[in-house]
Amino acid sequence: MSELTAEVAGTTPVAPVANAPNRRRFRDSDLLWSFRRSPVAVVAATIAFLIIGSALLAPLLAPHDPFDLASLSLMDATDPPAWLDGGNWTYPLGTDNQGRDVLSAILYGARLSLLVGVSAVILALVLGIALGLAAGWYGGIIETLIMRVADVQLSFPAILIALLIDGVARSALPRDVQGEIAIYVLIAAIALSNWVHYARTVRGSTLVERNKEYIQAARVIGVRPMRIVLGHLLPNVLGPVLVIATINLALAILTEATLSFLGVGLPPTEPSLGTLIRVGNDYLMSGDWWISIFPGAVLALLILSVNLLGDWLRDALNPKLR
Amino acid sequence: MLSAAWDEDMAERSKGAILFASLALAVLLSVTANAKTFRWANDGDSNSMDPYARQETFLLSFDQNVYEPLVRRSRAMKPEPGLATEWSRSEPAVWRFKLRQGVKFHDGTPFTADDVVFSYDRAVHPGSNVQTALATVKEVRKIDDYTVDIVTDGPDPILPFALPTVAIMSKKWCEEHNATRAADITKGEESYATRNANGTGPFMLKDRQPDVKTVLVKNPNWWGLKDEPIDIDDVVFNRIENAATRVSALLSGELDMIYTVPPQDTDRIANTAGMKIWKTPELRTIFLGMDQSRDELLDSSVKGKNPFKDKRVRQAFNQAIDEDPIAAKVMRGFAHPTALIVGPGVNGYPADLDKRLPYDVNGAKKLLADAGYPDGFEVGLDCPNDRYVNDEAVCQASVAMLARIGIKAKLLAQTRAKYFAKINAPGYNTSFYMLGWTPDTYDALNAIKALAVTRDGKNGVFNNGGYSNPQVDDLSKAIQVELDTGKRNEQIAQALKILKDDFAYIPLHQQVVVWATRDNVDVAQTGDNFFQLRFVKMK
Amino acid sequence: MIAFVVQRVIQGVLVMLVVALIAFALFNYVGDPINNMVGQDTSVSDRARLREELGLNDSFVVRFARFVGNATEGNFGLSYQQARPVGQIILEKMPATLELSFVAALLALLLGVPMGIYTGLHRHSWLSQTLLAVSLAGVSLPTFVIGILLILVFSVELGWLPSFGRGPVIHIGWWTTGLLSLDGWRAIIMPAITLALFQMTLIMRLVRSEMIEVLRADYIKFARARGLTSRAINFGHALKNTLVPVITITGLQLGSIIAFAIITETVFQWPGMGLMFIQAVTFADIPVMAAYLVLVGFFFVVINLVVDLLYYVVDPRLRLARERVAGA
Amino acid sequence: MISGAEPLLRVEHLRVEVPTRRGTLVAVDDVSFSLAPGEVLGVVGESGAGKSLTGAAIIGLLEPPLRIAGGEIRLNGRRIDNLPYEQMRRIRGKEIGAIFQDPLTSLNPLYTIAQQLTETIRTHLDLSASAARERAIALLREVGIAGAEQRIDHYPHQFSGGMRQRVVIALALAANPKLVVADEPTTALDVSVQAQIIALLKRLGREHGTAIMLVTHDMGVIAETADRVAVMYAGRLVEIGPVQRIVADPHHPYTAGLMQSIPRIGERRARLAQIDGAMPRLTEIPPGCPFNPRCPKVFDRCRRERPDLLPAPGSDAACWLYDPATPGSDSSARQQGVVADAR
Repeated sequence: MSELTAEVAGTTPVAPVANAPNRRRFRDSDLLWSFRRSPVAVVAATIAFLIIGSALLAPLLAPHDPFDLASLSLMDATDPPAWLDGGNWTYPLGTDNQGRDVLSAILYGARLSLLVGVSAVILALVLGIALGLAAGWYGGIIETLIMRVADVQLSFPAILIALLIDGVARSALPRDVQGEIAIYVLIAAIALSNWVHYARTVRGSTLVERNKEYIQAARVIGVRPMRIVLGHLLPNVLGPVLVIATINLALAILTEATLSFLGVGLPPTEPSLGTLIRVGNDYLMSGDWWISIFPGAVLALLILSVNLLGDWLRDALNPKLR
Repeated sequence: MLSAAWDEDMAERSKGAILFASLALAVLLSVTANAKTFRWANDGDSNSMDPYARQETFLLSFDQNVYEPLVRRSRAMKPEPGLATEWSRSEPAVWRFKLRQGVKFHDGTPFTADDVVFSYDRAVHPGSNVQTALATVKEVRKIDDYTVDIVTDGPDPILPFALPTVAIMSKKWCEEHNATRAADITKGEESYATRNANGTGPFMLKDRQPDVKTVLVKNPNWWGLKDEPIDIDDVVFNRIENAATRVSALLSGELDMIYTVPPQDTDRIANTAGMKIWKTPELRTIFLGMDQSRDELLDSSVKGKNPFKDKRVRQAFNQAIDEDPIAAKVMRGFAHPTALIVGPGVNGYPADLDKRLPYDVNGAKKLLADAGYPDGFEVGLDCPNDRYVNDEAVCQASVAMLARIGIKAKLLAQTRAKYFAKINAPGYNTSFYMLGWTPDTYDALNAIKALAVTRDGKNGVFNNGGYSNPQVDDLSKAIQVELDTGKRNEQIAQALKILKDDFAYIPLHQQVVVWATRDNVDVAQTGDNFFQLRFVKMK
Repeated sequence: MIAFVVQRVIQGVLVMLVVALIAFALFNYVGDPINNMVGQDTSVSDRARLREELGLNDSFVVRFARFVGNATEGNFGLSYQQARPVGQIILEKMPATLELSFVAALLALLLGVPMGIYTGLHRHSWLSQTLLAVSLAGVSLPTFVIGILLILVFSVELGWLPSFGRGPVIHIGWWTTGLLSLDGWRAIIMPAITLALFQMTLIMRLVRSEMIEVLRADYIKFARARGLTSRAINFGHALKNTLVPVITITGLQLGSIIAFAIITETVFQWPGMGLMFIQAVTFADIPVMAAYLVLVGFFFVVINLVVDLLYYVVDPRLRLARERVAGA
Repeated sequence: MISGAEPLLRVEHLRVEVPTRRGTLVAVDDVSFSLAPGEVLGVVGESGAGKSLTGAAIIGLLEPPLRIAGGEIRLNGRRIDNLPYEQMRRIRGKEIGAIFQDPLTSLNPLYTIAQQLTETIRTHLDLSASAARERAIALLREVGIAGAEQRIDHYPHQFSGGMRQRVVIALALAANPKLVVADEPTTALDVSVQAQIIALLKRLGREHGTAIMLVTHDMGVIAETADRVAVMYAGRLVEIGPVQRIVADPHHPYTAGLMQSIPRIGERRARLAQIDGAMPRLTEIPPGCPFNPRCPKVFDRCRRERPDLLPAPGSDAACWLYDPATPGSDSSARQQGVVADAR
């Protein structure tokens, strides 16, 4: 049936110039086409775009600057959202326990959370895939070494790793620089505690793919191993990794909040989305639900859309799933 | 005193002690159907049933339902007769105690002076953490079976104030179970007394799952039953560390009482049918401290000098922080603004001094300008985020207020183990910090000696800012030995006034003890957060 | 095969040693337990003496060596907080965590795999789309919020389930179990759901992704061409090939349940090792933390070994290769 | 065309379409042919000519969005192109067997050969497990696998490519189907094994009276195996007839071109003939005869009207050369010309 795929694929218009039977398809046009056709992807994309966009434009969109402490008025603390009694439109979604406008705090906080979450996931992905491929491809001592490092790594929850890195960083660096490194410590800590999932998954898939024909064929015709691994092997092991990556984004953002609790994360006066939720939790019982629920909802929507987009992208990109 | 008849009856039964205990339990179990079980929860747990394991409020409070000190505290937090019926100072440095007769330990062993001598000896040896309560005690002498003399190193007018911390244990029981020493972690020895108990108190230990659940049963032979009948039969204590879960457990009817209650949840509990909120000012005072010892602050933009050494800067800080909105909004009204480092209920508290300087942003800015910091400066503020009520939130509020006078305070909020490691001895590694203090002896001297006296390793241990004022040091020594209470209180007031005028600290507020119960429950709530089960009534 | 297992056990011990070494390097930064242990008025010198006697001033290598020395005799020292042997505390707390993790893992598998299969088979049905979206909610809401919401609904409002604790437990030797009583099960439902939600979503999506890929394979097309029933194809041929790669990923995920248990146990006051660990961190109770980390390290080594063994048992291609190598 | 008795398989005006962004494309256009019991029909053409799709349509395994848009497929006189899934499923394997190209991926790696064989047998034949196993072992022996008794419990990866294809054939014949659609059965095998598989197919066809629709682009295999040949180009049937006639005397210029490209023993020729240009994409099929851009004998009518299958001596060809109305249409003479001046 391989001929079938060729036939159907052949239907995609090839650039008029290249009339030769050139199998190079216009991926983007294909992508765009399947994107428009799936409503879920469109809705997810708009939500994600809205949240990420408004987070990046926080300084322009936010009615207040939650990080400018002088502007906070404690007397307005825990005001309910505007449409409820006791609320007013200067604070559309109400205020938190410090008098910070929840809407503005969400925008600024989302920016921080995205910065930390996304970079941590990317770092973890790169690290995990590299080590996973190395382990799966070379096997033997290298595989054992990497897998045992992974075991060691797994037994340390992110919290402890953060404490270690933070401690080392704080003692190694002069005091004034320490403020800036908080973000990098966070990203490193979260990434270091997550790369193992990717590494093991990639290794598992590499073991399976490694002895498949198309890899052996590439080997036979003398393609350089690195080229094989990255060019041929990687795309085929990306499936499950993408699944884990999109889900771990949520985990990364929430881990940042737990680390902030330990005094390792971002300063409490500049709360991230995760910290807003954590602090808000103390008010869930007291009826000031909006302090935690709105940021939680935004985070949930963000993760939802990112994951749905991830699903669609993985299906669209995977030629076998055409 | 107890009637003679009651004594003979006890004497016969003492032989089958273990049999007796199980018999009592069997009786109770069969009667459980309509027996009153009081179920309650706290965020902490008594880390050990050994009353000397740690000098920490909850452990002392919980264990003293099973064990009793010679001198206990009344509902008004004043010393009252416990296992000692009366005491007097036979010589300036000797206190004589008359012991209560006819008292039995839970296993039936009679209580005598030997137990007191043994207990005070055990309390000052390694493994015990309550030795500071007996810091001034030189020797404990048994005069006869029911009289004991305590000799102090120099006159100690407030020894009875310190004794409620040290409960009395049974010498025989400890020797039988080789628990003559509290568990000494450095030696790695475990002690039988950690998980088992044999006190003289109103309740007996029935089942102990550390950090999970502990069940106490009423002691049917408690010496105090006649004067103070105990309404409840057994007590089930659960540890629930998470505030939201703890409040839910109360609202769902699984518990009859909980504390601590987060201030922000009190409205919801109060408005729920069948629930009641109890509150009273706590002896704990929360304040901000400033490093006045170093020539250059560890964590500040100011180089070459220490701004906090300038009184005007300290005053500016004092007047820039408006305690009223903090008390009203952050603490939801559960805080009593204060200008001193001790609050009402503490012995020697001078109420007239307790007026804060007015909140004055412009005045503060002017002071800063006069001191040479027209556009303020940067300083690192250290705070705990899980030690005092809404501690991180109070810090954030203060940082926001300081920002209005140009002070850029970088807040570092950490969990308590890391926090205290940073700001406490030996390093005192902080420039600007939050601290809370409850005087163990309920006497102002304890606060002054710990917080304001010049640091010398023994005193001023928690003077993390390194405040040093010879006048205060002299006053502290005088108060230590002053026998005349009137004169002593005057000296305390004088010391506190110096601290206030010198702005040694930035006092914020006394916390308010908040408990929550079902409305059919009546409890005795005191400012020291000491919860005595014997006062609990359940309709 | 035996040689393989022995080799892995040796590696496991090595891993635990490394874990302990790193743990002690870490303990310089977890704060100072002394302040929590002694009374407020203890003098600075007494505090210094206690710190010296506890060996907190030694270099972490020395403390590591001492820890390993004692550990080999089964002595993990006393907990700073409870002044009780750490070994005893862990034995008390372990059953709670293992039972909770087991029930959560079961839940995650029993729900995750079938849902994964369904959404894999019927990719475009509306039920699949809703399942995919709803399951994501489980992942994106923080464990803490999910826990509290469950308590609010089922304990406070409806009063059906206890809001905290493990319910009555039955002692079997040193093991305590809550699974033999109705109240025990009522207590475990909510924590298990909270813990399982994240894993279930992950397992479902992995099974779905793998199932979709397998359904495109030639042997499935050939099976259809042979007129086999849909059931035989989907749940025989397709499912078996789907589960092989999923096993390793799931094995790993279930391992991380133990790490996840920390937050769930805190919310539901579940008396397990996770809660013990968090209390140890906030108290800087070093012996407890060290023992916990080494134990979790041991768990992961075992889980990874089991997963790798399972891999060979399930996939004949690897099994026969292994035997031939072993045999040759 | 072997006339007379109702053919085993009759395909009339089969039309397979696929909706794409650029409108619906016709992958198989108005194909009609029939297959008698025991007969081997070769279906040949370049890849993309629609031969595999025709096979898939017959088995009823067209994967969406491909669908049968017109025409009928009859097996033993009964229409099978519009049956509900369950009824079609019962036919597959029982009455129509299938053999795919790549033996390495056709067998489930996690099932033993025994499991896969007995499963298929018991799906269609009412046999007990042991009887099914007996039959499976017999099948394996029949397809030439030595030591079938032991090897039946092995896994696919323990067999060579050729042996696996034998197992695939055994599977295809498991329920004794009357028709087998083999889609490029030998393409993935090396030449020596190819010959064995071809010989095996022919033998089984004869012994079981199984008709075989052999889809391939290898004219050599067709010449050796098929009784009749159908040549497809751009989704259409351009010529169909007995293999000797087609090989010796191809009528349709495209068939002639194909014949030129087969190396023959004993023939000395520097370069094999090649047909210039490429088969048009489904989206760019020219009007008239689809082959006209590459056809050496093209004339204006070819570019305008689409030729139907016209009877030509010995075989039918869809080419205006054989339309009696075409002036000087001496089909045979013209045909000679085609062969001579093909480059």
